[in-house]
Amino acid sequence: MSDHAAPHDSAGHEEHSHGGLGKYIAVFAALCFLTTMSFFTYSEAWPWRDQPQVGWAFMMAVSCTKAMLVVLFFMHVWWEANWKYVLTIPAAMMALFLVIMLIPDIGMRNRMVSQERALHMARPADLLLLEEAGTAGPAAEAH
Amino acid sequence: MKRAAGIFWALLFLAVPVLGVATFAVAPSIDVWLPEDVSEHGREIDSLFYFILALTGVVFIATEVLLFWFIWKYDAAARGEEKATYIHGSHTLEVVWTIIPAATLLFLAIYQMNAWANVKMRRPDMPPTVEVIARQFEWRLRYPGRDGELGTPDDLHLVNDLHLPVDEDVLVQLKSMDVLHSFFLPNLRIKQDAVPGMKIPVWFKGTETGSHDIVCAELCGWGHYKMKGRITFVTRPEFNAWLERKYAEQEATQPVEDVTGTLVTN
Amino acid sequence: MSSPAISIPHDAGHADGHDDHHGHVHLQYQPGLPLSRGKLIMWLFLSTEIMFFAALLGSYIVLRFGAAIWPKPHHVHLSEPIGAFNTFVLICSSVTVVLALEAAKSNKTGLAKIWMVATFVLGGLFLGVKAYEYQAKFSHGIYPVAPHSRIYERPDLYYGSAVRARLGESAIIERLKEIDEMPAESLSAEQRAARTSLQQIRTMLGDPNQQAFEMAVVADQIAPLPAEGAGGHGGGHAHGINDAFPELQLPIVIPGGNMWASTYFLLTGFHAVHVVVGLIVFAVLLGYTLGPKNAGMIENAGLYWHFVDLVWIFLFPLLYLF
Amino acid sequence: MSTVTAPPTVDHASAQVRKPHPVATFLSTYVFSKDHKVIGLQFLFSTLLWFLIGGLLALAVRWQVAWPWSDVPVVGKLFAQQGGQMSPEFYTMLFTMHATVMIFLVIIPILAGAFGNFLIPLMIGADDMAFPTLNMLSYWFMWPAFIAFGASFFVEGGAASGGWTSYPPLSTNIAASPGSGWGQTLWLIGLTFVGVSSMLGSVNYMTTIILMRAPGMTMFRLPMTIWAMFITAVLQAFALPVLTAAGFMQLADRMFATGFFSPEGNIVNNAIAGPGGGQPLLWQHLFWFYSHPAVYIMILPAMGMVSDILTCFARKPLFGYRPMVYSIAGIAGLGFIVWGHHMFMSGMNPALGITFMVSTMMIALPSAVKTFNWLGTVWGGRIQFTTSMLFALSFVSMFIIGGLSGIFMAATPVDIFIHDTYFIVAHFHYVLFAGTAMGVWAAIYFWYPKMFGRTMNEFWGKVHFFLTFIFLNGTFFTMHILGAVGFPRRLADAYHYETFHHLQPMNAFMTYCAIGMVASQIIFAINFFWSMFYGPVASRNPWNANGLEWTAPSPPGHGNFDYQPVVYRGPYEYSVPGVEKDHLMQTDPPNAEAAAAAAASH
Ligand code: HEA
Ligand code: HEA
Ligand code: CUA
Ligand SMILES: [Cu+2]
Repeated sequence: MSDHAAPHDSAGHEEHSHGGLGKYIAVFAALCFLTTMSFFTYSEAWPWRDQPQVGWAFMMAVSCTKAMLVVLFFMHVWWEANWKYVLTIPAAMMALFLVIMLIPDIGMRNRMVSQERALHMARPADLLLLEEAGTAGPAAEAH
Repeated sequence: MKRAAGIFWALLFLAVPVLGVATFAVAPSIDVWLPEDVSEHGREIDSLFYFILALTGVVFIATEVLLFWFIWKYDAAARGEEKATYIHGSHTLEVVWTIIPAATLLFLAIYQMNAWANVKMRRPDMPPTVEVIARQFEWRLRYPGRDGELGTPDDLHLVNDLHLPVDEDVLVQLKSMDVLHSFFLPNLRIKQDAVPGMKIPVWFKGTETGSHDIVCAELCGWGHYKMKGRITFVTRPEFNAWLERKYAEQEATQPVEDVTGTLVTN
Repeated sequence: MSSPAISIPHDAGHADGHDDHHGHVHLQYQPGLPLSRGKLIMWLFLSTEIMFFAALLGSYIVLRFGAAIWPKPHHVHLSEPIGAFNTFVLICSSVTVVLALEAAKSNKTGLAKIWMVATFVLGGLFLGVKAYEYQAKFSHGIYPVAPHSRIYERPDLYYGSAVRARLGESAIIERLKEIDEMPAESLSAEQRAARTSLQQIRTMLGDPNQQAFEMAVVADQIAPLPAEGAGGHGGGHAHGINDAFPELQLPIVIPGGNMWASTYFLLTGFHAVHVVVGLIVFAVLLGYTLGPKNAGMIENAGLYWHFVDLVWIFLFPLLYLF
Repeated sequence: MSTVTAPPTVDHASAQVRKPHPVATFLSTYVFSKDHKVIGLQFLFSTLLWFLIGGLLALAVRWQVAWPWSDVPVVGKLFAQQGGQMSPEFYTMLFTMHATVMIFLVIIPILAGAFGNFLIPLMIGADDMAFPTLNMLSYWFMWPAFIAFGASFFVEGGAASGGWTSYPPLSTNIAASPGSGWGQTLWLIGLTFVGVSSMLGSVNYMTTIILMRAPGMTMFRLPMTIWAMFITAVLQAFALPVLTAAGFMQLADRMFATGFFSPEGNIVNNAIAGPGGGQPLLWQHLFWFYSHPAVYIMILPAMGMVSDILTCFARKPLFGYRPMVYSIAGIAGLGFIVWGHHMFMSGMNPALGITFMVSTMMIALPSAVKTFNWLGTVWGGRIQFTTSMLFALSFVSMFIIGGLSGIFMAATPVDIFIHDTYFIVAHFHYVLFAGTAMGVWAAIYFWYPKMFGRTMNEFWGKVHFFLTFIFLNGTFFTMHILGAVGFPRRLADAYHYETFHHLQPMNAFMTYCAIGMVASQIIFAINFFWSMFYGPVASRNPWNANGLEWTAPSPPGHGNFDYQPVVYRGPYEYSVPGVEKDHLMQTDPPNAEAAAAAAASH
C-alpha cells in the first residue's frame, strides 16, 4: 500500500505490544455479553415493554458501549496520544449536528403533509385493518 | 515611466468603487431597480435591503478606496530607496476589526428577525383564501366554493389567474403536484418554494389594486421559463363579483375532473 | 543548536534545472505525529467513512422515525437471531484480526496466518448469512426495486387494481386454471386452503364496490403479516397464497414496507460492500509473510475491519431490534 | 500538533544516500507518473481544457439570455430541428453543465489537484507526497468523470438538466425532464468519481503535511498556501462523503425507484411516480452539507496563494499570520453549520432558517479578518506591479464585492426577494470567477517559472489582466442590479414577463462583455503555451521569494531537492531591518551575521 512509508519514518511508537491475549478475550466476552443485553428489552423481565423509546435508548447505550470497547481496545486508541481527540471528536460532532438538523424537516415531515400525500401514505390504521382482516376475513373460516 | 504604470493600475482599482457606486446610483433612474411594492410587509424588506446596501456600501467604499490608496502610495517606484515596513501585525487592530464587524453583524442578525417572522412564522389564524397547486408548467388555483370550504366538490378551479381582495390578509396554501416550483411575487416581496408532498402556508396583504406577475423561481424543467401567472388585486366587492362570475362559468361548463381534482377531493 | 554545516546551494549554477535528475537526496523530516504514514492516512480515511455512514444512518433515522408507520421486523421477514449471529461473527473476526496482529508482531508468522485465514473465513461467513437473509426477502417479493418489488403500502384501490392486473396476466390466468383443475389429493392442506382463498379473492375483486376492509382481506389472503415471534426466514409459518403458490407472485401489502426496503438494502448493502473490500484486503495480505515487518499493514487492515464491525454494531439494533 | 521550534540536527551521512533511480519510460514519466509535479501539471492541463469548455458553455448561456430564440452563431447548425435556435431544454442543460464543469472539473481540481499537488511537497520540503501511487490514482479517477460528463452531452435526452444542484424530484424522474434520464445518471457517476479523486487527494495531502515537513518547518512556519490546502483537505474529507452518500441515494431513487427524495403520491406528467415515502428536502440538506463547505473549498486555496503572492510583491511580512491561520480554520469550522442559507425559501422550517441566518452572519467575520489583514499587508509595502500581483490585488478587490453581496442573502427577509435571482448569480461569480479564478491566474503567473523553468511574458500578461478585469466587471457587476429587479436565474427567456421585459439591452451589454472576456483568454492561452518554449529562462528564485520551493531547481527534478532543506524561520521575512537583501529565505541560517552573509551571497 505504501510506496515510501518505510518503517523508520517517525513511527517506532507502536512496536511495543499492549493488550495481550487476556485483554482481548475479556473485551470479546464483554462484547458478546452486551449483544445479548440488547435482547434483554425483549424479555419478560424488561419493565418498559409498552414504551419502546426506553428500549431504544437502552439499546443505543449498549451499542455505544460496544463501539467504545472496539475503538479503545481493538483499534488501540486507548494507547494513543492526544491526536485521537482531534480526529474523532469533530467527526462525531459534525455527524450529530447533521442528524439533529435533519429532524425538523425530515424527521417531522408529516407536520406539513398535504392531503395528496397523506392519501397514499400508510398509517397505523392500515395495520389495524390488516390485523382485523386476518382474524375476521372469510379465509379465517377456510383454515 | 515606472511610476506611471503604478498610477495607471492604482486608478484601475479606484475605478471599482467609483463605477460600482455609480452603477447603483444610476440604476433606479433607468428603472433597473426594485419593482413597485404593493404589499404591506414589503416595506420592511425593502428598508432592510436599503439598510444593508448602505452598510455594505460603506464597507465597500472604505475597503476599496483603502486598497487604491495603498496601491497608489506604496508603489515601489514611488518609494525610492525606502524599504517596506517590517511589521508582523498588530494585536489591537486584529481585535478592533474583529469586534466591530462582529457587533455590526450581530445587530443585523437580531434586527432582521422580526421581518422574517412576519413573513414566514406568524401565520394569521384564518382558513386558506385559496390553494395554489404548482405543476409543470402552470399554477392551478382552487378557491373554496359557495360553501366557503376548501376540499369540497363545489370548489372553483382556475389556472394561472389569481384574483385576491386588496387590503385584506390572504392566506395561500401552496402545494406542488410533481417537482419543486417556487411561488414568486416580485411586487409583493414573496417567494416560497412549492414542495411536492407538503402544504406550505403563504400570507400577505396587498395594498393597491392592480395586476402583477407570478413567476416560477425554482427550476422545474424545460418549461420553467414560461410558468407565468398573474396576480390581480381588486376591492372586496369586485372580488366577490368576480368569484360569482367564475362559479357561474364553471357550473355552465362542468369541467371534467382533472387529476388534481380527484385526488384532492378524496 | 545551529547547524551551519549544511550547505545550501542557492545559486544559479543549476538554473536550467534539468541537470539534477540523479541528485536525489534522501530527505529528513520534522517529527510530526507519533504515527506512521500508513496509520495516519488510514485514520483520516476512516474519519471520511464516519461521515459517509453518518449521512446514510442519519437519513435512515429521520426517514424512519418520521414515517407514520414502520414495519416490525417480523412483517418483513427479518430475523433477530440471525442478525445477532452475524453480530457475533463480526465480533469474532475483530478478535481474530487483532490476534493476527499480535502474532505478527511477535514474529509468529504461522500463527498470524492462521488468524488471518480465520478472519477471512468469518468475513465470508458474514456475507453468506447476509446473502441468505437477502434471499429470504427476495423470495417474498421484498425488493427495493420498482420492477420486482411487490410491496404496496396500503390495502387501497391501487392495491386492488394491482392484484387484478397481476391475475389478469395471460401466464397467470393459465396457471390459475391449472391450479383450479388440480386434484385435491395432489395438494397439501395449505395449498388446498390457499386455493379456496384464491377463488374467494377473485370473486371479491370482481365486485366493483370494494371497501378498504375487503382489500385488507385480499392482502391478508395473499400474504398475511406474520405474527410477532414467528421469525422470518424461509416461510413455513405464514400460509398465504403467495407461500402456497410462490409462482403467482401476487402484490402484497406491508405498511411502510417500501421505505423499509429502501433503507434496509441501502444500509446493509453499503456495509456489505465494505466487508467485501475488507476481504479483498485480507486476501492480498495472505500473500505476504505476516511478520513484524508487515505488522503495519495488518494493523491498518485491522483498523479498517474494526470500523466495519463498528458500523454493524449500530446497524444491528437500528435495523433488527428497534 | 507538535510544534518543535528548534531545528533538529541533520544526519549528514543519510542525507547523502541516493535512491536507486527507477527506469523512466515515456509512459511512467508523463502519463502514469507518480511524481507530484507531473500529476499537478496533468491536473493543470486537464482543468484548463475544461475551463475553456465551461467558458464556451457560459457564452452559449449568455447568448440565449441576451437574445432568446435567435439563431446561435457557429454552432447553431447543430440544432437542426430548431432551425438554428436552441430549445429551452437545451438551455437548462447548458447552465447545468456549465456550472458542473466549472465547479467539479475546473475550480476544485485546479486548486486542490493542480496547485495542491505541485506546491505542497515543494513548499514543505518533501520529496513527494506521502503516497505517490494514491496520488496518481487521484488523477486517474478524474478520467471516468471527464468521460461521464463529456459523454452525457451525447446520450439520449442530453446531459443533466436539473441545475448543478440537481434537486429531486426533477432530477430523479425521467418524466419530469429529458435530461433526467441517462444524462443525470452519468452526472451522478461523474460526481462519484470526482468525489473519490478528491477524497484520495485530501487524505494524502493531510498525511503529507503532517508528517513530511522539512526539519524546522513547524506548523506555524508553514506558508499560508499550505495552511489553506491543509484545511481545504480537512473540509473535503469531512464534507464530501455526505455528498457521495446522497449521490448514491439519488442513484437508487433513479435506478431502483426507492423514494428517499420523493413523497408518496407524486404525479409527474399525469402518472404516479414511484412509491415515494421520502422528502425532497432531504437531498437539499445533504447536498448543501457538502456544497456549502465546497464553496470554501473553492476559495480557501486561492486565499492562501494570494496571501503568499501579496507578501512577495509587497516585500512585506504577512500582516497577522496567526489571525490569518485561525480565520481559515474559523471559516472551515463555521462552514459546516451554515448550509441552510441556501434553503431559506425551500420549505425548510423557518425556525431553522433563523439559526442558519445567525451562523451565516458569523462566517463573514473570519473573512473580514482576512480582508483587513490583506489590506494591512499591502499597507507600507514596496509594491511591484507584476502580472501575478495585479491578479492577486484584484482577487482582494473582487472578493470584497462577492463577500458583501453574501450579506444581503444571509439576511433572510432580503433573501426572500433576491433568492434565485441574478443577485445570487452576481454573488457567486464574484467569489468564484472574479475571486478564485483571478487567484488561480495570479498563481499560474507566479509559479509558472517553477513549473516550466521559464517565465511568462509580462506585457501580454498585463494585457490579459486588464481586459479580463474590465470585462468581468462589465459582465458580473451588472447582474446585481438585474437581481434587484428580481430577474430570475435559470430562465431561458424572461422578457415575456412584464416586470422584466425592459432588461434585454442590459443583458445584451453583459453578453458583449462576456464575449470580450472569453476572447481575452486567447491572449492567455497563447502566452501560456508560447512561454513554455520561448519564455525567458527562469533562475531558481526569479521573484526573490522566501519559500522552500524557490530553493529547488526550476523546474525541480525527481525528488525535488538537491540538498537537505532545513527551515529556520517563517515564510514571510521580507525587508528585515539590518539585513542587506530585502528578504530572508526560510532556509537562510538563523544568526544575523550568517543571515547577512547568506543574503549577500545571492
Ligand atoms: C467561493 C465561493 C463562495 C464564497 C466564498 C461565498 C461566500 C459567502 N456566501 Fe455564497 N454562494 C456561493 C459561493 C460562495 N459564497 C455559490 C456558488 C452560491 C449559489 C449556489 C447556487 O444556488 O447555485 C452561493 C449562495 C449563497 C447564498 C444563498 C443565496 C440564495 O440562493 O438565496 C447565501 C445566503 O446566505 C450566501 C452567503 C454567503 C456569505 C455570507 C459568504 C461569506 O463567506 C462572505 C464573507 C465575506 C465578506 C463579508 C467580505 C469581506 C469582509 C469585510 C470587508 C468585512 C466587513 C463586512 C461587514 C461588516 C458586512 N451565498
Ligand atoms: C467556478 C465557477 C464558475 C465560473 C468560472 C463561471 C464563469 C462564467 N459564468 Fe457561470 N455559473 C456557475 C459557476 C461559474 N461560472 C454556477 C455554479 C452557475 C449556476 C448554475 C445553475 O443555476 O445551476 C452559473 C450560472 C451562470 C449563469 C446563469 C444562468 C442562468 O441562471 O440562467 C450565467 C449567465 O450569465 C453564467 C455566466 C458565466 C460567464 C459569462 C462566465 C465567464 O466568466 C466564463 C469565462 C470563461 C473563460 C474566461 C474561459 C477561459 C479559458 C481559459 C482560461 C482556458 C485557457 C486554455 C488553455 C490555456 C488551455 N453562469
Ligand atoms: Cu415551475 Cu419553475
Ligand atoms: Cu453557502
